[in-house]
Order: sequence, then structure tokens, then C-alpha cells
Amino acid sequence: MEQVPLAHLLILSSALFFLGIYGFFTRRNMITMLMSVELILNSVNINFIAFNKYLFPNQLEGIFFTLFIIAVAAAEVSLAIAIIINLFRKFNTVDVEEVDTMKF
Amino acid sequence: MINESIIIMRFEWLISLMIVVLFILNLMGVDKKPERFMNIVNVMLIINFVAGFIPIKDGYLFQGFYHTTALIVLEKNILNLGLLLIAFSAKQWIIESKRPAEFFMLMFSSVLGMYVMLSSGHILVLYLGLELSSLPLAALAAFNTDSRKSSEAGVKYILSSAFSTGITLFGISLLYGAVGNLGFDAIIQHIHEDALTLTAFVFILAGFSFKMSIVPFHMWTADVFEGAPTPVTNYLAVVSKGSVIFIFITVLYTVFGKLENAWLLAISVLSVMSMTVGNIFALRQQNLKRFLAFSSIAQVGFVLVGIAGASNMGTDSVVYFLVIYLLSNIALFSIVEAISDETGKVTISDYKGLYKSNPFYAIIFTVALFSLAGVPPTAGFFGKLFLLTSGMGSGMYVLLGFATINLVLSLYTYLRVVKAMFIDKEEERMPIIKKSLLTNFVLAVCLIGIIVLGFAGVFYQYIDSISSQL
Amino acid sequence: MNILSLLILIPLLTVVGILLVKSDQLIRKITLAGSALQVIFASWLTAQYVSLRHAGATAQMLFESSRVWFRPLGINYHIGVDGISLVMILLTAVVVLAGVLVSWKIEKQVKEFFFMLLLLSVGAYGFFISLNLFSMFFFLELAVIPKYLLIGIWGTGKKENNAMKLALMLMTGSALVFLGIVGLYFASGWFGGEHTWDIMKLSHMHLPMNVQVILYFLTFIGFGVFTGMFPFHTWAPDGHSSAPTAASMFLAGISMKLGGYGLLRVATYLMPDAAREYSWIFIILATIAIFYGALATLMQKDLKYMNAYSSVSHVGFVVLGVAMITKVAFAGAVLQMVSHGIMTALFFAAIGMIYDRAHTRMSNELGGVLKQMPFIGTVFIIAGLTSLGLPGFSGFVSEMTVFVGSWVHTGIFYRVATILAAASIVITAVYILRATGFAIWGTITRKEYALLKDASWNERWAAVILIVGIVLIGLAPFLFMHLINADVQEIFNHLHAG
Amino acid sequence: MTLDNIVLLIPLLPLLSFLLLGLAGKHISVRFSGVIGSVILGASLVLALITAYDYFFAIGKQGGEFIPYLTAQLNWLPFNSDLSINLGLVLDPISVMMLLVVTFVSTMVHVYSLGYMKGEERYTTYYAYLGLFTFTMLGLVLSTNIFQMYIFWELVGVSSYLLIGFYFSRPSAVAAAKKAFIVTRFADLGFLIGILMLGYGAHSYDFFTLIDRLSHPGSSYLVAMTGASFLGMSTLTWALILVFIGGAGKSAMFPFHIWLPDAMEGPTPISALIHAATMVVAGVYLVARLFPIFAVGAPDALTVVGYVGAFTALFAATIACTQTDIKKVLAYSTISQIGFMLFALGVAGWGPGKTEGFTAGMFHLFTHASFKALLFLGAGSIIHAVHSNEMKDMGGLRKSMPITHITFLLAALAISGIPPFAGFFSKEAIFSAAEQSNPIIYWVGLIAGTLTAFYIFRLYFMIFWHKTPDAHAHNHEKGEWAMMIPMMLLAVGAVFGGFIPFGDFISATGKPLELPIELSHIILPVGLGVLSIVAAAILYRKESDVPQRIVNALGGFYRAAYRKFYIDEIYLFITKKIVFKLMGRPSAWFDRNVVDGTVQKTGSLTIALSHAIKRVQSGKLQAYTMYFFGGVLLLVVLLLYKFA
Repeated sequence: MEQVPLAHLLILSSALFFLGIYGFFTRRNMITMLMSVELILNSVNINFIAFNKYLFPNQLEGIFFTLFIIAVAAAEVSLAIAIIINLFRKFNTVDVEEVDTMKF
Repeated sequence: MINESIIIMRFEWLISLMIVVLFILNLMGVDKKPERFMNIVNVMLIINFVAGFIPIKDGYLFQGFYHTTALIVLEKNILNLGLLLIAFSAKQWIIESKRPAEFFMLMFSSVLGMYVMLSSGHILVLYLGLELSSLPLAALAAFNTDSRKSSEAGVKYILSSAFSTGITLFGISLLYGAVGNLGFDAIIQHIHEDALTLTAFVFILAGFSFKMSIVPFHMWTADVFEGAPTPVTNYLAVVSKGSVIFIFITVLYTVFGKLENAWLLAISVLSVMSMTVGNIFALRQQNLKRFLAFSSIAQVGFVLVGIAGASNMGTDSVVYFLVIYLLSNIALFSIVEAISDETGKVTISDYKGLYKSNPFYAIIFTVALFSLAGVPPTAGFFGKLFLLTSGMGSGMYVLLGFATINLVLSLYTYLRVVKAMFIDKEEERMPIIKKSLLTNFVLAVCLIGIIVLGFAGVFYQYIDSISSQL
Repeated sequence: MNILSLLILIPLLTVVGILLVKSDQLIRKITLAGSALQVIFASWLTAQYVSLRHAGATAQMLFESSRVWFRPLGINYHIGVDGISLVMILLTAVVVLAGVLVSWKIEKQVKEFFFMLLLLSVGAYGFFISLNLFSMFFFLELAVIPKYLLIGIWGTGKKENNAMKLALMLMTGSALVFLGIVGLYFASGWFGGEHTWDIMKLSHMHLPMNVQVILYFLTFIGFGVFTGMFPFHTWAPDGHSSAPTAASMFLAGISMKLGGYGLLRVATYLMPDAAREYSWIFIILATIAIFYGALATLMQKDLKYMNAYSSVSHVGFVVLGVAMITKVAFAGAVLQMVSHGIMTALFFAAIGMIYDRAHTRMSNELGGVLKQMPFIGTVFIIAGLTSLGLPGFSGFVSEMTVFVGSWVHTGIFYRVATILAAASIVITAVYILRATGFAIWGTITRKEYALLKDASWNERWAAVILIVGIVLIGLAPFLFMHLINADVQEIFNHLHAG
Repeated sequence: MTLDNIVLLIPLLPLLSFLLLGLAGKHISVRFSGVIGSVILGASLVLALITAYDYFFAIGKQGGEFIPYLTAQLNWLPFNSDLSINLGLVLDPISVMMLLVVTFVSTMVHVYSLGYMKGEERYTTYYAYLGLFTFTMLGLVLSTNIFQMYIFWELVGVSSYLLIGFYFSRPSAVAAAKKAFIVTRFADLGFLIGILMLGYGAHSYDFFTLIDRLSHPGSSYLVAMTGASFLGMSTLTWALILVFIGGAGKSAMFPFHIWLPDAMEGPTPISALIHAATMVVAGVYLVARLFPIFAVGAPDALTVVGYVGAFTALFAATIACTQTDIKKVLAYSTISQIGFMLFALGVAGWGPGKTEGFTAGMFHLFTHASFKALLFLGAGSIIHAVHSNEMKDMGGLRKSMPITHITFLLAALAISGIPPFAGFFSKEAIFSAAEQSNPIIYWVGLIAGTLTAFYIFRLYFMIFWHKTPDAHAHNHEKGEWAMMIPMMLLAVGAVFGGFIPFGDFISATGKPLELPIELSHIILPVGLGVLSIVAAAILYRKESDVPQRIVNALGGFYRAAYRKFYIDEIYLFITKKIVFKLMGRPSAWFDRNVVDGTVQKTGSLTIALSHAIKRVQSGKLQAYTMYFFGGVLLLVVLLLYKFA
């Protein structure tokens, strides 16, 4: 079976990475911003797995790293959502533009 | 194996044990009586701090994923000291917050993360430690659920932290692609100065810089420092930042040692930006917590000058400086906390005439500020000048030039506060602040440390002796 | 323990003493006792030094001792004195004692005031005895911030701005000095084989010219800021004028001399080749400072501004002497430091006494001081006459020594510089006599001035102590010349050996 | 007591008087302070007489010539092994002569002041200052070292300053004191530079070493200093001209003469002592001291001295004819007479037959001291009585002030050069010296001498005649013996001083010199003098409108002379307009606005920058992360550009 070249995977992951960044910069809903971060993390995951599979097939480091990333990301997101909910109680919004009482 | 791990990982074990104890106490409902609970916690903290001084041999665990050296032990002890002092000085606030167990569990978890991070021998462990240390901080920043500012700080911290993690991880993945193994030893062996590695390095550097709040990755700092409860700010500014700087030196000096030319350049640029931007923004801050945020940004700029020395002297001076920095900042934040708890005043103009109303605080505040500014006879003078000396060692003349300009600029920013306290006429009389024993103890420790460390060449010599073993 | 450390310990113990007591009067007494003790000790030390020299001690520094401070960095608490540092120490002791006496009547935050004053003096003493560049720098900086607070808290006029300007400019100067000495530290490692901050060791190393040039300029300009060298002098007029009397005395009397001492001991002594090659630049700056400072002084109506600007002009002689690089000029620079230190302290003391009573320092608003307050008026006139270089007082001796030393050079450039510098003494006469004519002579301008009292006992003592110093140098300059002769010779030889 | 100690005591006694009265003055009864000062000075005078006797008749002469006798040497300020300022005392003919003049006139003035200053508020201080002045003046004349002379030079300047400003509540006195000090200071700048040049060239500041090294043709120092030239004159000439500028300042030579008339603001005895007899001749003394160097090494400089002296003599005499303030007339007269002394030195040279001018100049200095001090004391006595300085307030005083009248007349005859009074002899010597060597100077001097007789008798007649004496006038001099006795003693000097065989004692070489008096030389000057006196008598003996008509006839020239040829205005223009407005004010402005402005601006710009960029910290999270990512990209680009 012919394999997909590494470059394609890297292009995919890079695209995901920049999509995530773009999303993070443009979406005003905090939850959506979190989802964008997830996109970035997933691009990282793809990178790890692709490198592992293509360049260093005789070990599992990349895959393990991916697992850890997924786990930590879950924790991170749950914490973030808790904090956002807390914020919502005070601000009545999750629009990131509105949250700028502290500045300068 | 287990025995060995208990000895070598003593710090981690002990703090984990403490977290468990807190859980149990929480379940037992001891934290409903915060006073008593606080006493227990304080005793635990003292035990933790004292236990840190029991000697540990250098060693490895888990195929080098975890290692410890005398320097790392020292660094952990420094963090312990910070933790202890912060907890002591925050007692009153924690009692009033009604959720002491939660607070300490989060804080201890964060400290645990730092220990892991400091001892890491592999990027994975480093990543885990970093996350473990920073995630609880977001919760801590938002700890004061009644406050708009606190929750805003929490959100800003967790979101930018998540973003930063994403960037860092992307860098790590690229590094993995370039090197193939993320163990520190392996990286040292296989790393080359090529485009992929350099890109990966920059992404990782950005992650560290975010935690150390280096310009231009610093933007969260001021807002979070302002919004977070003062003890948390204190912790963020001192312990969190300190731990990242510690590991940052190791990573730069050893893991990315081969990229020295590249990172020297990067660090110089970041250093100049940090010092300058930090000081210029600090110039017109009114809120003391924001002021200290920008001042800490500038301070890290100076630390980078020391790191740019790229030698033993760099490690020595950074560690030495961080101890002084820690003591000075804890003194400052403790006073800010004591005053704002009592009166809610946190702006510089509120501090006008502080020397008249609360001379003790004003004097310690001044000494600590002078220590940050690098004015003798405080230890900050030595700390800062050793950083600069170290920076000169690698011939970074331009960097040094900027650093000296910033020395002057930073003196101006700090003198503004001193002026308010000693020279300006008070607008509204500050009440005499009740002095709690623990706060006074903390301030006394800081004051003595700030004065004595400068004359205690022995301490510096000790740092030098253990750093040169590496 | 080395006896030199007592120079630092005595003021430190005095500080401890005043921190422990409550009563203002007791604080004053303790400070006075401490500073008087210091004067006695400094004199004893000088006598000891002289007798050692007579007994044939040939080491460059006497009472030398060294203690490790930061071993990995080669920082030692290395102390020792030669004649030059001794006269500076004597100067400091005398000015501090007079400053304490003059400040006797200060009522506001007495403890803090004397604390700052003593801290400053610790800085000065430490600076003059240090033989290690780092500890020297430590003491130099130690003497910066207390000035800020002294001016800021006890000052007058636009004190906040002026205190800040002073602190920041001096800090800039010390930052330059620091760059210079750090450079020396590393250069000593790269070119001399051993990283060291030690002045004695550094003086034996031969650094490459291009390195010397950079370090020479850094240190010279850095110390130059402290000295009030044109165009880095603007902290001086404002700072002096806003400072309380004792702080002005200290600032102009001692602090500016820290810079002068550094110019000689660090910038010139350690970078001999660069000094020989490039000191002409500083001759130009010094000449400008002397001449233009005097011209600017002409226009000052505020007596403190007048004396501050005249200090810029007078300290120009120190820079000129150092930059001329002849043995006699060096001696002149050292003498001028001491002379100007005492003279300007006396001047500020007199102005302070007048201001305390009349609440104005404007020469055109005053008048008849001599009639109403003969003692203060006389003190002012004596200070003025010293300032304009009247023989019999110290200013004459030092300025003449600088001129004679400068005249050794034959080039037209040096001649013009010397003549311009000498011409400034005429302008000095103009502004001193104008001020005397307006403020001291004449008749009293306001009715309420007829009630003013003459100097009190403390002020009298302060003035007498300083006048004794001035007259001693003025009448017996050979004493001081013998004290410093060998040392300036050594510096001169060093400069011409390489 | 050995001679060394005596010589040392002569200056130290007045110093003692100063210290005693100055420091402990409060504890001394006002009545005694003047007596103490006078007694001490009297002692000094006695010692000076002893010294003079010893020197001239016992120890001074060796092998037929007078040689310097040095004592009390002190290495005061060692610069180098071969260059130092040494203090010491020297006895040689001119210093001993000056010693006598100074102690004598000073003692007279001390005594005179007992009467004149009685009841003054700062009586004790006055005597203290007098002591100070006498000490410094004695130090000056006894100096062995040119730097030592400079030291005392400055000190006499300051004593003069203090004494001119004695009435310091008068603005005019304050201004005059200031002016005197500053003008002489300015001239002293030249002196100082001259000293530096001499010291550099000859490696010594000692007078006798300097003379030794610079007055022997062929000496290596002399060759070096005359070899190098600058703007057409040798280094030595420059040095000596500069030194002479210092002398000209102190001796009030044109164009530095402006301070002396104003200095008359001081008490009149002071004018007699300092501004007539002693301090103002210091310039002459200085040139005389360095005379061998002038004569051998730099004859050009000596010529300058001669012309300056001659011009000033005439110039000041012209002004003196127009002044109405009696002290101003005497002041210009002093300037003019010092001009005589200096041109006498200027026409002298080195070698047999040429040194007559030197002796003549010194002789005139000697005689001038007594008659000019007398004139001033007389004027003081008149002012004491009339309470005015203006001639118009006087007139017809010959009846009410007989002693003053007689002594004043004697002094006036002396200064006019009428035989056999003292001035005649010295002036004749000067004219004969000038005639031999420089006809221009001779004729200028002759005219000045004629004017001298005119203005002094104009003064005399205006004071003592002019109006009819008030019949009821009581004797103004009654009881003031303290004032009268010194005047009488000085009159003795003014009358008989000329009979001293001056040339036997004082000459340029130390060998005796005969001052010839030939009838052919005498006729013209004396004749002109007598004519002038007659003219003055005609014009001023009685009130008339003739003087006014002459004034109108002279028109602009008279006004110019009356306004002192506008020299004061020129000075005022230079100081006010040029030094203050064009140099001082711009410097002060530049310092405030440019130098300090830069510093202040740096500060305010930094703060402004801080405010300008505050919007960067916008509070918007997404903006923050954009900076974050921007930073990443920047670093990536930077590093890749640099390293890959």
C-alpha cells in the first residue's frame, strides 16, 4: 500500500495550526477560542504521530507524547470552561472583547 | 527502587503527601475552622521547608526522565522558601476567603509541577511539569469568585496560557521531527543548527518566555497580576517565574547548548525589549500591583542579561539574583497585601505619606524597592550587578549598554514610589495597619535576607561550587 | 581587624547608636560625638601614616588588608590608603563634622536626617579606602540614594524634580563607571591573565590600546558626571540649590570629589596609554566648564545657585589637573579637591545660615548681613575670598599648583587652556564680590531683618572648623604637598612608564 | 636679638596687631585698640630703622656694592624638585628703602587715625585692617620670590578692598571696593601668566635666581627665552610685559587707572597710606625688582614701561586739572606721579651711565611717599572739618586751619618740583635721565610736570584762598594733635627728603651712583613750574569768572578731561554689555535651556513615550496573543535570517 507522503501530513498539520491560530485571533466567543486551541493541539498531535511513524518508526515517543497532550488538553479545557462560566456570572457574556476592565 | 525513588524524589513525595493530607483534612471538615486549618498547613509548610535541607545525593530515575543535582535541590529549596513566606503572609486573606483547603491544594499542585519540571530529564516531563504548575495558577487567579477582576484575570491567564501551550507544543513536535528523541541527553547529542531546529527552538522559547513574561509575550502579566488575589500575584511573580527561569537556564545551557549563537541573539533582543518596555510601562502605573508586574517584566530582562553570559557565572548570578528578587518581591507584595486587605488601597497615590502613618512598612517597602533597583547596600545591588557582569562575559556590549540605561530608568520608576511614601504630602490619612505576627516575621526574614545576602559572599560561593559541578 | 575598617565602622556604629535612642537631642549628640571621633581618628591615622613613611615604609599603599567577599568573582574587600586617599578622608571627616553641626537645629525627622548623612559618609570613606574596583563602586553607589532622600525630604524649592534629576544623572554616571570597571575586569582576564578587580594588580597589566580607550572614556565620563564635568553638570546647580544645607555641603564638598578621585585613581591610573592619548578632550571640557561655569555664575542671583555654578567652575580645575597629566597638575587636582571641598562646604554653610534667618537667598533681596550678623557675614566673605583664590586660603594654593602643572606643556593648546582657566579667576572675583556687595555689605533691606540673630554656637563651631581647614592648607601647603607628593609621582611615573 | 629676628618681626608685628584686634577686638576697649595698633606699628618702625641702619652701614655692603641679604627661608609649596614657591625675606637697598617708607607712613597714618577715625562704629576693625595691610605690604616688599610677591600682591589687594569698602553701607563704597579689586585682579592675570612663563623658562621663582639666570647674556636660560618668539616678541619680552601688566594694574597705569579715583571712597588716611604712598607704588617696585632682567633680557618691555608711564603721567595730570573733588585731584595726581616713576625706570638701561633712571625712579618713589601722604592727610584734615570733598564747599581755610595750610603748601611745593623741596631733587633726576635717552618721553614728562604744578596749586588756592576767610571761624584743628603731629613729621620729609644722597644707597647695580644736578637742566622744569604756580594763583586766588571762560574756550576737550576721557564708560560698556549681556547671559541661558534642557527633555520625553504607548496594553486578550505570535514570527525570521 502506498503511503501518504510525510510532507502532506505536515502540510495538513500546519494548515490546522494556522487555522487554530486564526480562529483564536478572530473568534470572539471564548468557547470557540478554546476550540481553536484544540485545533492547534491537534496539529501538534498529527505532527508527533507523523514524525514518529515516518522518521522514527522503531520507537513510540511521539505517540506517547500525543496521549499525554490529549489528556492534559482535556484537563486544561475543563478548567478553562469552569473559569469561563465563573466569568459569565460576573460579566453576563463570554465575548472576549467585553472582558477588558483591566488595561493600560 | 522504591526506596531510591523516595529519597531522590523526596520533594515531590512530600508535597504529594501534603496534598493528600489536605484532601483528608478537607473531607474531615477541618477547613471549616480556617484558623486551625491554617496552623496545620503552616506546620506542614515548615516541615516541608526544613526537610528540604536534608542532603540528597545526585541521581537519576526512570532512565533519566527524572534527575536531581545539588543545584536543583537548592532551587527547590528556594521555591520552598518562597512558598512558605507567601503562605505566611497570606494567612489573613486565606482565612477570610473561607476556602483554605482548596487554595493550598491548588498551590501545592502547582509547586509539585514545578518540582517535576525542575527535575525533568525529558521534554515530556518538562511539559507535564509546566502544565501542572500553570493550570492550578489559572484557578488560583480566578480564586476570588466574587470579584470581576479576579475572574477576568483567570480567563486571561488560562486562555493565553492555552495558546502559549499550543505554540510550545508545536515547537516541541518540530523539535521531535528534527531530533527524534526528546530526552535531554539525546537532544544534546543530535541537535544541529538548521532551519527546522531553529524554528522549533523559537516556538519553545516563546512558551518559556510567556511564563517568564518576557516582552512581547508578557501582555497577560499586568492584567493577571492586577486581577488575581494578591497572594496569588505574589506567587505568580516570584515562585512561578523563578521556577521557569531555573529550568530555562538548564534548557538553554545544556539542551540547546549547541545553538548558543542563535539563542544569545534571541535572548539579547528579548532582554532589551523586556527591560525597556517593562520600565517604560512601569513609569506611569498607578496601581501598585500593575506597577510590580511591569517591574517584574523589567527584572526578567535583567535576568536575561545574566543568562546571556552563557557560563557558570550566568547560572550563579541568576540563582543568586532570584533569591534576592524573591525576598524583595515577597516583602513588597506582603505589604501591598496587608494594606489592601485593611484599607483596599493599592495605588501609589494612596501610599503618599506612608512613612508618617506606617513607618515600619514604608521602610521595608523602600528597602525592597531599592533592592529591586539595585541600590546598595541591599543585596539587589550585588544581584543585579553580577547579572550584568555575567552578561559582559560573553562580550554583549550593546546589551550591556541598554541594561545600564535601564538601570537608570528603573531607578526612576522605583523612586517614584519612594517619593510618594517619604516626600509627598498625604492626601488622605492612611490608618495604622494592624500588624500580624506572621506578616512581620515574613517581612523580617525578607529584610534580613535583603541586607545580609549582599555581604554573604559565602552563599554565592556555594552556588558557584554546585553549579560548576554540572 | 584592620584599623582602616574603623573608618567605616565608626559611622556605622553611630548609625546603630542613633537608631537605638529616641530623643532628638540625644541623636544629635551621638552623631556629633561619632563625627568628632572620626575626625580625631582620621587625624591620628594621618599621623600614623606620616610616621610610617618617615620610618621608611615604601609600599604604595599602607594599612593594606584584603578579605574575600565574593571569591568566584574575585571581589575582595581590599583596603589601603596612600597620601591622596588620606587627604580625601580628612576632608570627608571635617566636612561631615561641620555638616552635623550646621544641621543641629533641624527639627524634622532628626533621626532619619542624621541616618542619611552618616550613610553618605560611610559611602565616601569606603570609596576612598577601597582598592578593589567592585567594592569601590559599591561605596560610590552607596552615596547616591541618600542624597535623593536628603534633598527630597528636607530640601526646598523644586526639590522633587531636582532630587530626581540628581539621582538619575549620578546613576547614569555610575552606570558608565560600572561598564568601565566590568570591562576592566574582563580585559584583565583576556589580556592580563587573571580576572581581577584589584586596582593594584590592574595597574601592573598592560591592556591593548583600543580596550584602554573605550574603558578610559567610560570611566572618565562616568566619574566626570559625579564631578560635575561639563556638559554633565546640570544635576549640580539644581541639586545643590534644593538640598538642605548639610546635604549641599556634602554634595559639593565630598560627593563631587568622589568623582575627582575616581578620575585620578581609576580612569587615568589604570588606562595610562589612553589617558596620554586622549586626555586633551577632557582638557577642552574642563576648560569650558571652568570658563563657562564662571560666566554662568555671573548671572545667578540665588546665592546657592551661584555657589553651585561656581562649584562647576572650580571642580573644572580638578578635571583640568587630572587631564593635564603632569605630576604637579595631579597634585594640584588633589589639592583643589580638598580645598574646594572645604571651601564650598563653608560657603554653603554660610548661605544656609543666612537663608535660615532671612528666608531668602536672593542676593538682591538681602543686604547688610555683615552689619546685622557680623559672624555670618565674615564667614561668607572668607568663603568668597577662598573661592576667588586669595593667597593665605586654600584655593590659591591648589589653583596655582594646577596652573604651574599645566604650564609644563608647551603646546599652544595647553597654553590657551591654562590661560582661559586662569582668566576664570577674574570672573570669579566679579561674581563673588558682586554677591558680597549686594548681600553682605550694604544696609538691611527689610525691617524684620533688624531682629535677626548672629550665628549660634553650633554654626560658629562648624564655620571655625572649616575655616581652620582652609587656612591650614592656605598657610602650610607643604604639609599636604609632602603627604601626596610621592603618590602623585607614582601615578605620573606609571603613566609615563608604559 | 639678631638681625634675622628683627627683620622677621617687622612684618609680624602688624600681623599681630591684626590678629589681636581682629579676633579679640570685641574684648578690647575701643579707646585702646587704636593705641595698641599705633604702638605696635611704632615698634615696627623702630625695628625698620634699626634694620636700615644695619643694612646700609654694617652688613649690606661687600666690596663696594650692596648685595642682597636673605633670611627666614621656607620651602612653602614644593612643586617639583627644582621648582617651588619659597617664602623668605630679603634685604637689599630697595627693599630696605620700601621698608622705611611703609613703616613710616603706616605709623603716621595709625597715629593720624586716632584723631580722624575717633567715634567711628568699626574703629577696632579699622585698626585691624590697617595692621593687615601693613603686614601684607611689608611682606610684599620683603619678598624673595616672585610667587611670594604675587601672594602678598593679592593680599594687599584684598586689604585695600576691605578698606575701600570700610563704609560698606554706602553703595558707592561697595562699588568702588569691587571695582578696585576686579580691575587689579584682571591685571594680575597678566602678572600670573608672566610668572608662569618666567618660572617655566628659568626653572625658578626666586628673584635672585631669576635675575642670575636671565640677566647674564649667554646664559642658557636667557638664550632659550629670547630665542623663541611669539607675534614678533621674544618669550621673555612677553613674560615681562605680562608681569608689568600686573604692576600697571596695581599702580593704576593707563588703562587700569580707573579704580584709583573711585578708591577714594575709603577713609582718607587709607587713601594716604594705601592709595598714595605704598600699595600703588608696588608696580614700580615690581619693575625695579626685576630691573636687571628687563634691562638685559627685554629692553623692548622696558620701553613699553617707559611709554605707558609717560603717557599716564600726562593723561592723569590733564584730568587732575579739571576735577573738583579734592581727593579725586589727589588721586589723579598720584597716578600721574607714578607715571613719572615708571617712565624713569623705562628710560633706564643696563650699563655704565644708563642706570640713572632707576635710581631716579626710586628716589621719586621715596620722596613722593612723604609729600603725597602729607597732601592726603591734609585733605583728610580739611574734609574732617568741612565734611565735604568738594572744592566749592571750601575756600579761605588758611585762617581756621593754619597747620594744615602750611604743611599742605610745603607738600604742594614739593610735588611741583620747586627747589629745595624733596620733589625737586627726584624730579630733576628723572628729567635728566629722560633727556639723555628719550626726548619724546622727556617732553611729555615736562608737560606733565608743568600741569602738576598747575593743578596742585589750583587745589591749594581753591581750598585755602579763593573766598575771604570767615572772620568768626574758630580753629578747626583745635585739640587734634594726633592728626597734626603726623602731618608735621611728614612735612619734614617733604622738605628735607631730597637732601639724602640717594644714589649712594640705591642703584641698579648696587654700586653708588652720583645724581648730577646741573643748572642747565634745572632752568626749564623749574621755570615752567613757577609759571604754572603763578597762573594758578591768578586764576584761583580770588573768585573770578576767568576759569569758567577758559573752560568754555576749551569746550569739548575740557568736558572730555572732566569726564576722565570716558574711560569709565568704556569699561562699563565692556563689562555690562559684553561680559554680562554677551557672555554671561547667553552662558546662563545655554546652561539652563540647552544643557539642562536636554536632560529635562529626556525625562519628559520618556514619560510622554510611556503615555503614548499605553494603548498597546489594551486589555483585549486577542490583541495580546497577536503580539505573542508576532514575537514568535519576528524571532523566527531573525534567527533564520541570521543562522540558516
